[in-house]
Amino acid sequence: MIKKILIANRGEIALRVIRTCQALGIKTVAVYSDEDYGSMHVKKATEAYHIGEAAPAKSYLNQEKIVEVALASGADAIHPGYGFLSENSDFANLCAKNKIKFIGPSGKSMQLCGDKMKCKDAMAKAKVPTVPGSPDLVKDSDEALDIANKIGYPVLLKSVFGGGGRGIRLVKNDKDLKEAFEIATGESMAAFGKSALLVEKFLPKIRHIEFQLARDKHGNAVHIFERECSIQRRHQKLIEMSPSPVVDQKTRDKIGQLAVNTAIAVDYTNLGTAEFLRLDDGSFYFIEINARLQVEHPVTELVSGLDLVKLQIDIANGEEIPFKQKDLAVNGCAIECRINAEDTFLDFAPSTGPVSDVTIPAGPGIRVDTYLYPGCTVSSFYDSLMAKLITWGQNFEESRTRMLNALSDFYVQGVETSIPLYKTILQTKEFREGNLSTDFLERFNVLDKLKSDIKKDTIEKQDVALAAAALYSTYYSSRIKTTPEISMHWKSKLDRA
Amino acid sequence: MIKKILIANRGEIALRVIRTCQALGIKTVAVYSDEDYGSMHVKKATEAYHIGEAAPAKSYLNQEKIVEVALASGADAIHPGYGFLSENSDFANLCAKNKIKFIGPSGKSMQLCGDKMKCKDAMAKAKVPTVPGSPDLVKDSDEALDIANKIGYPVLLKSVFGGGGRGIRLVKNDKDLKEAFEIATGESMAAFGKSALLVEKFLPKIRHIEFQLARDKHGNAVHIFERECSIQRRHQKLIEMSPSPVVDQKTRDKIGQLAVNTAIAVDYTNLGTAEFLRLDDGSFYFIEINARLQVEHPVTELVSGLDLVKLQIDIANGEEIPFKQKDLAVNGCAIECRINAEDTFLDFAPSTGPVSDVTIPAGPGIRVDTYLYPGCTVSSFYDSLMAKLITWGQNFEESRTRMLNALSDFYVQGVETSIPLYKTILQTKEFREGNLSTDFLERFNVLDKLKSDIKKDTIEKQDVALAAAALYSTYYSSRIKTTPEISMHWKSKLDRA
Amino acid sequence: MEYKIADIEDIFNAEITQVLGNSEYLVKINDKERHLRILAMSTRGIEFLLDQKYHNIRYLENTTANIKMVVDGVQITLNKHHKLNQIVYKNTGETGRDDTQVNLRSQIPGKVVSIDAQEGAKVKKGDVICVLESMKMQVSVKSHKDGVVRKIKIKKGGSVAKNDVIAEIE
Amino acid sequence: MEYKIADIEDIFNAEITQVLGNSEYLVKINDKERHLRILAMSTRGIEFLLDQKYHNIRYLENTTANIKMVVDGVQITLNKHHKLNQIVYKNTGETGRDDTQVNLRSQIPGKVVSIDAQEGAKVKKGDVICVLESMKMQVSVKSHKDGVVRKIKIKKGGSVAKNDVIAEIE
Repeated sequence: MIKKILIANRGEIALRVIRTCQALGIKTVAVYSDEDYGSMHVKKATEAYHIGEAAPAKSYLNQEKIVEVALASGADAIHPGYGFLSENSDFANLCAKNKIKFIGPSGKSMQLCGDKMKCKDAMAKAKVPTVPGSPDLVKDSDEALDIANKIGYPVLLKSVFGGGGRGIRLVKNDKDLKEAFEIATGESMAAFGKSALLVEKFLPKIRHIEFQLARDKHGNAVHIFERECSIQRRHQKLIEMSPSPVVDQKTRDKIGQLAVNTAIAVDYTNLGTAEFLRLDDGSFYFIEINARLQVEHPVTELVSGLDLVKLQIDIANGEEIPFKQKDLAVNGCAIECRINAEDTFLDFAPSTGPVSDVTIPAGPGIRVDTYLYPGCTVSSFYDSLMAKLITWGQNFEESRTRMLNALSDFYVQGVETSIPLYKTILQTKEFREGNLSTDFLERFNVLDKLKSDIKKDTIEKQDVALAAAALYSTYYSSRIKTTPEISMHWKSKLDRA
Repeated sequence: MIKKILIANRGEIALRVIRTCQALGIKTVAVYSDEDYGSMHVKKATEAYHIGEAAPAKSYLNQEKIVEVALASGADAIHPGYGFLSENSDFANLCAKNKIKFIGPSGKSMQLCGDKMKCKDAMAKAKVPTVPGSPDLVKDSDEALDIANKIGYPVLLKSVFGGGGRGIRLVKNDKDLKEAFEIATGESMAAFGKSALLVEKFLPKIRHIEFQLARDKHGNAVHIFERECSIQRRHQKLIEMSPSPVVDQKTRDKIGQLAVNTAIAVDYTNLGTAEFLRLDDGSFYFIEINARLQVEHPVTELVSGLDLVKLQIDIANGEEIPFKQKDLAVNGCAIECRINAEDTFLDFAPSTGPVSDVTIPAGPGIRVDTYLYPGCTVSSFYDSLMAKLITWGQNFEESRTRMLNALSDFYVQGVETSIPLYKTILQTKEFREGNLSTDFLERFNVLDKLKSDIKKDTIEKQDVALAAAALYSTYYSSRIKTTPEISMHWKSKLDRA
Repeated sequence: MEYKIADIEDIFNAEITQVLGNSEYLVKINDKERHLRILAMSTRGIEFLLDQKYHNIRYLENTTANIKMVVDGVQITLNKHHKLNQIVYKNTGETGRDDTQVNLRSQIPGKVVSIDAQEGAKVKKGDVICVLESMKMQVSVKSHKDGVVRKIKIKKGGSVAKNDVIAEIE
Repeated sequence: MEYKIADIEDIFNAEITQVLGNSEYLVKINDKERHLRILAMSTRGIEFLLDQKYHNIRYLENTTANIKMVVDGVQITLNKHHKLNQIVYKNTGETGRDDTQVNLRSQIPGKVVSIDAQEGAKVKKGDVICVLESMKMQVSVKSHKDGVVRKIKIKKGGSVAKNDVIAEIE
């Protein structure tokens, strides 16, 4: 039985894990970098150890140091959170070598999940549909043509040396494919000395729908419904929800079973997520397994009533999952907005610095997972996720309305946030109707809508601003005082400079 | 359709009503006394009107003024909250006369609920068991003896002129009863010129269990499970939960149906609560209907997923209850602790004044309904309920553990609170086992346990306190400064005096 | 006092017209009288009821030119000196000055952002001679008469004090 | 420095023994050395790690006699002058004073809580003559020698200054 867990992470997810440990009476060990002295996870853990400099490579990615702290503090397990070392099979193996339980899948399974081609191969054997395309590298343009004709145009010609959109060509017919193949091969030979190209079907308008998985060491496996994560920017999820507006119970049962099969196919244990693309025709294609707890796991918690971190710990302890698939039913609707420190109008560039004031919304159906507190700092060394605002409602509309109200109550002073963007998105007709896709922001010109919303807000509040200014001018010039306890200090950047 | 609601209340319940109105797009009108300028309900409502002096009689109980504000602001409905005018049938009638919807039962039904003897009579007709005793005033000692022998000793001899424990005599046999009757009659004649005595069965160890009711204007009626409210002090509820540890589904169905019958018996509409006493032998006795939203309604919301204030508004709008009894099922377990501003060791005397600092717990499964914010004031003019801390869990134990953690995170500076008492109660073996009764605090010497818990806490924290003191002494005497940004100002009552 | 709000074209007017006591005021906003009751003031900002409606204002920045505030969660920048251009012109080029006067003087201190006239050029009264940045605003200094620019006495990027000669115009 | 904690009988010892820099200290608590790292300090209190464990201290009150604080939610009062009795005795009755000295003087200012010896009574060295309240503590003033109380120079409820004569003892 796990009695003490080192959390090899920071920010909201470290706090999330601590919260469950507290509820279970499990001790926690926090680790922190130079940047995180004053961070909440240091304060909330049973113990906290300094592990190095601000740069992740010198602290949160320092495998040896983290294992050293785990051993020194007597932790018998490590929870990796998400990001950092969470999907690093070497680290999972290092933990195993030091007889520390790694709360996640085995290193072997994790490695298989991380290797796209091997994973695709395993899925083919398990009869899980993946995005149609070449089963392996294509050796020449004839093979590419052959495959393209089999799966149908348009197709993507992808270099395995690419990544993040680079080295990908959209091709619409045989002639273009032939030409593109020559150019891509030439480029690749010049740059890498070898060519490695894949053909994959181009999917024009897609939804990102994923299934929460759990599988224990005894082979029991369930899915805990889907999450729709189609609202994205630059392939980063912004808003997630469960259930998906396009998944009915029949689809849930069918694709959920497929998702369970993916876990079995790679001998996956603990919690994971099977990600799928869904086309408008209702077809689903498996993309990958995320071998860890997801950022968006709270939406699943709110509609299932489960504590997923507890489930992770139970499975790591070798226990059986304490329920069957048939015991699970979706209760209401949950939506999550990732409150990022970023400037929407600067191409979502990170916005960092000290946060002098914070108001965190609260109330029925509102959950906030965050590391923010007044006086904290949003560091430039780590990711821009400051908080996750999650609302639950009996149905989508109740959840959405609660989210809109909660977004209005959420205030972070000192950094730019994605809050205004979410208010605009949630109010669009398309979002309300569940008309989602990964290109939602571009397809519906959401940034233009945001600009106009901001102007509308300004106009709505102009009289109030003017009253505040008039009050200020009067106070400042004549210093009217009505009651002695009222005092006012005017902040001014000039004064402080 | 109601478009604008005046909330004839203050504090957390005013905020609770505003929250639902915001979610439904209904405008809200707050009213406030001299004492409540800076109160949260003034800030959160769409509009706020000053209605008078701090004393309730001059503001929150001023029926004419409140109706005047409702008419002036264009509110088409009034929500009374609990307390104040919520069970005042004159006020309900005044609203009706001014064509303002009163969100609650009709004045007539409310009056019937408030008249104990008439209500008991109605229940007898509806075959709802009430506490055994005389159906009306007893005319002489012979009648009293007759009834006592029918219901069995011990019995209580009650004067209807008493109240709050006064004028009640515990009697164990015929001889005592005869004597007591003479004395009580004599006393009553001397004090009031007439005698009015009742005989009621004495129930030694009781649980307080109540059922949430809803009945619409079309006659549809449901119960929304029970709440166990046995943890009390001086007949005031402290901790409530749903479900009750002693109510299984069969009992819930049976007593729930009885509860529905009570609503029908008095032609009750809107939300209400049927209160019962339960004996250790499993028998239930109806006591009264609370003709309003209860303080403890959130526990029912958390296990049912319903928004009870929304349901109140829907029913007031003349809509049908949008579900049937069979659609409802208890989901998990919810516990509520009433965070009162009171000194447990001063016989729960109110503790009022400015609250300079507040930390409100948050996280999964935690809900806090409160008017507190740093810098607010707990007024001596109103009741001592500052906050309701409600936790949800998949089962009682998860809910209890979450409550314990949340209580530890809850901090209110400036007034004494009932938080330490709740920590002690929740940790007792008896509470964990569900061994509850209205005399829980006395029966298990909880205040002694609290004292010893406080001493234990002090011992556990002594080293930390000493370290803090040492740090202080060093700073104070030699003013060591390690980094320029660290500065410390020592608060001292002497300095401030 | 008049204000301009960033992103909105109009010019707005707001002033306190009456102090009613008990933290209450009458405020005239764009010629409409409104009732205002202050609930709380702190170093961070102010909370008040405007015509019975609650508002929370956080002041972020206050300079001689701007007030930057967050009104009920909406960030708004009020420009306090939208008429500075006019005022400056009034005191230099527009009126009152003798046409025989050669020196064009700056009525405000500032940094020279641009020089918009060249020595030897013909200018008309009101033509922009240079632009100064002052109090975080850009202010044009305009010619006080028709004439020929004899000499530019300032440098781009340099500073001018109040009453410094900008140019000699004959 | 030594402390007494309200409701606990023992006397405790705590002092900073080394300043390690980088907000780190060694603190000796009851003869055990502990590592302390300050995370934050403010007007409200202090946050630190003591042997890797986080604690949040809010200071409520600080007088010359007591520190009242909330340690991780637990209210604790530390008495800073638990040895005042001894100190005062040391300076009055216990040592150093000449037995021929008649006047028993108070070494501290305070309010007279009780008078515990009567005029004409025989007292022994160390017997309590009166109790003063000083710095929110009760402090006994004890006889500096064996003898007879000739005169009590104070009144119950009255104030005494430092060096005031409490009693004449011969």
